[in-house]
Amino acid sequence: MKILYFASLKAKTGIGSEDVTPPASVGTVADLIDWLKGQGPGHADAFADLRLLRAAVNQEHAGFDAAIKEGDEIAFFPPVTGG
Amino acid sequence: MKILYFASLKAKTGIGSEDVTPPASVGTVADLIDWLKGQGPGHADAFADLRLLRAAVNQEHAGFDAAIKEGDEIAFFPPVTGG
Amino acid sequence: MAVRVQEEDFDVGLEFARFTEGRVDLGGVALFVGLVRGDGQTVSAMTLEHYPGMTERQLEAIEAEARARWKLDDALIVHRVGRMKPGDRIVLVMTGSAHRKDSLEACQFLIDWLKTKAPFWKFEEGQGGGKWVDAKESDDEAAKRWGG
Amino acid sequence: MAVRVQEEDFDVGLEFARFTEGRVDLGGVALFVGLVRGDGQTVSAMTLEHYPGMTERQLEAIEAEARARWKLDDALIVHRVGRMKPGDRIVLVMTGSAHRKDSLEACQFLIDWLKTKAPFWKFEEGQGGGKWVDAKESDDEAAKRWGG
Repeated sequence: MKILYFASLKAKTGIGSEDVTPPASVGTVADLIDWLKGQGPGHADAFADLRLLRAAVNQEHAGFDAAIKEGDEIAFFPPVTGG
Repeated sequence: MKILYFASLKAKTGIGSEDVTPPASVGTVADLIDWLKGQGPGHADAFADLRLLRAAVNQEHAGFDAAIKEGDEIAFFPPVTGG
Repeated sequence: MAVRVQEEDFDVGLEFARFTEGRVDLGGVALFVGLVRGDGQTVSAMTLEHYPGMTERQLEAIEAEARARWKLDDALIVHRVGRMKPGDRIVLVMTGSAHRKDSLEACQFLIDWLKTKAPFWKFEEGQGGGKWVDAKESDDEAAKRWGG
Repeated sequence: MAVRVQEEDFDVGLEFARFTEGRVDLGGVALFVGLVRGDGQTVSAMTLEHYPGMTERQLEAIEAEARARWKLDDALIVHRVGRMKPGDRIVLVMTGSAHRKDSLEACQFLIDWLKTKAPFWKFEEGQGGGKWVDAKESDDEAAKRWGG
């Protein structure tokens, strides 16, 4: 599963992308967030305030209840701020 | 009093402008129209359908009840058709 | 703020460059360019007549009205008169503001107003000769949106 | 119909010339150009980051939505990414239609949508260092007008 981070999320995690293999119990974006939070202090910081977190699954905006599976591209970012 | 004609009004009267001296009883645009109607067949044709007639007094849109006086510039034209 | 009525064509890129040159206060610039539409058969050319003097007064009044309604940092109206062919540029409206909403709404207001209030008359030439174009009700409706 | 995301600047005059060249079906072309605003003190530069791949998909979806809602003969979106200074051009939206109303409304729709839905994030540099800009509620309100 490929995870992408943009803008302040990238700054907080310290990485632009990572390949992860979460446990089989991770079936939604919300599950993934819970699991990623435990991956280090940067990740904990990035996912501390979910009100300012947005997600996309395979390049489409997605809610936290969206289902995810192996091979998906999941992106996390703050609300967009346009040009 | 200077009278100007534009677009189809110019085509009907056959002139772009004329200097006229109507009688003292002509005090409004409507009076002027009535008087101009009698100035020839082109003028009669130009003022035959008042629904499609618009007027300006001294370069400002004006109703037919607008007062006019010696020295004024009165223009007649159809509804504007923009660019 | 400027208003021009001219026979010559205008250059959109040049007008935009002049409008924005050296400025850092504009967040958005909205432009509208009106063109002569025609299929080459029914309309081969058109001529715009105007009322010199009144046209400029009207355009300046319209521009002042837009400045009163929206926060505009700058505005430009260039309107051509004379004979034009399909594809030719007729009118340019450009508005600049700190915020995009003001520039866009003011631009729409100005072109709606121009089309319905400014003393321009259109003569169209086609296969069957030429005729003065009648006013369209839809244009009046557009201007009424703004309480005009 | 075209969508471009690029680091290079764009030329408004050139884009307009290409857009309208040889056409006689366009009665109106509406343009919006977004610029970097700054007083030279609080914001010295900004950097736009985007989500490559998703950006293009989103822009194409937005453009298709505009084509479905209005009678558009053509549309163009050019959006820059990377580091820009006050006064620089950021985004160009251009819409062409037989009628001015369609071109103007579609242009406004596209830029509202772009500002609120497209995956762009703005990093501003100023005297006190740099920071990622927070989303503004007013932008969401503008997009809601269109039921977005």
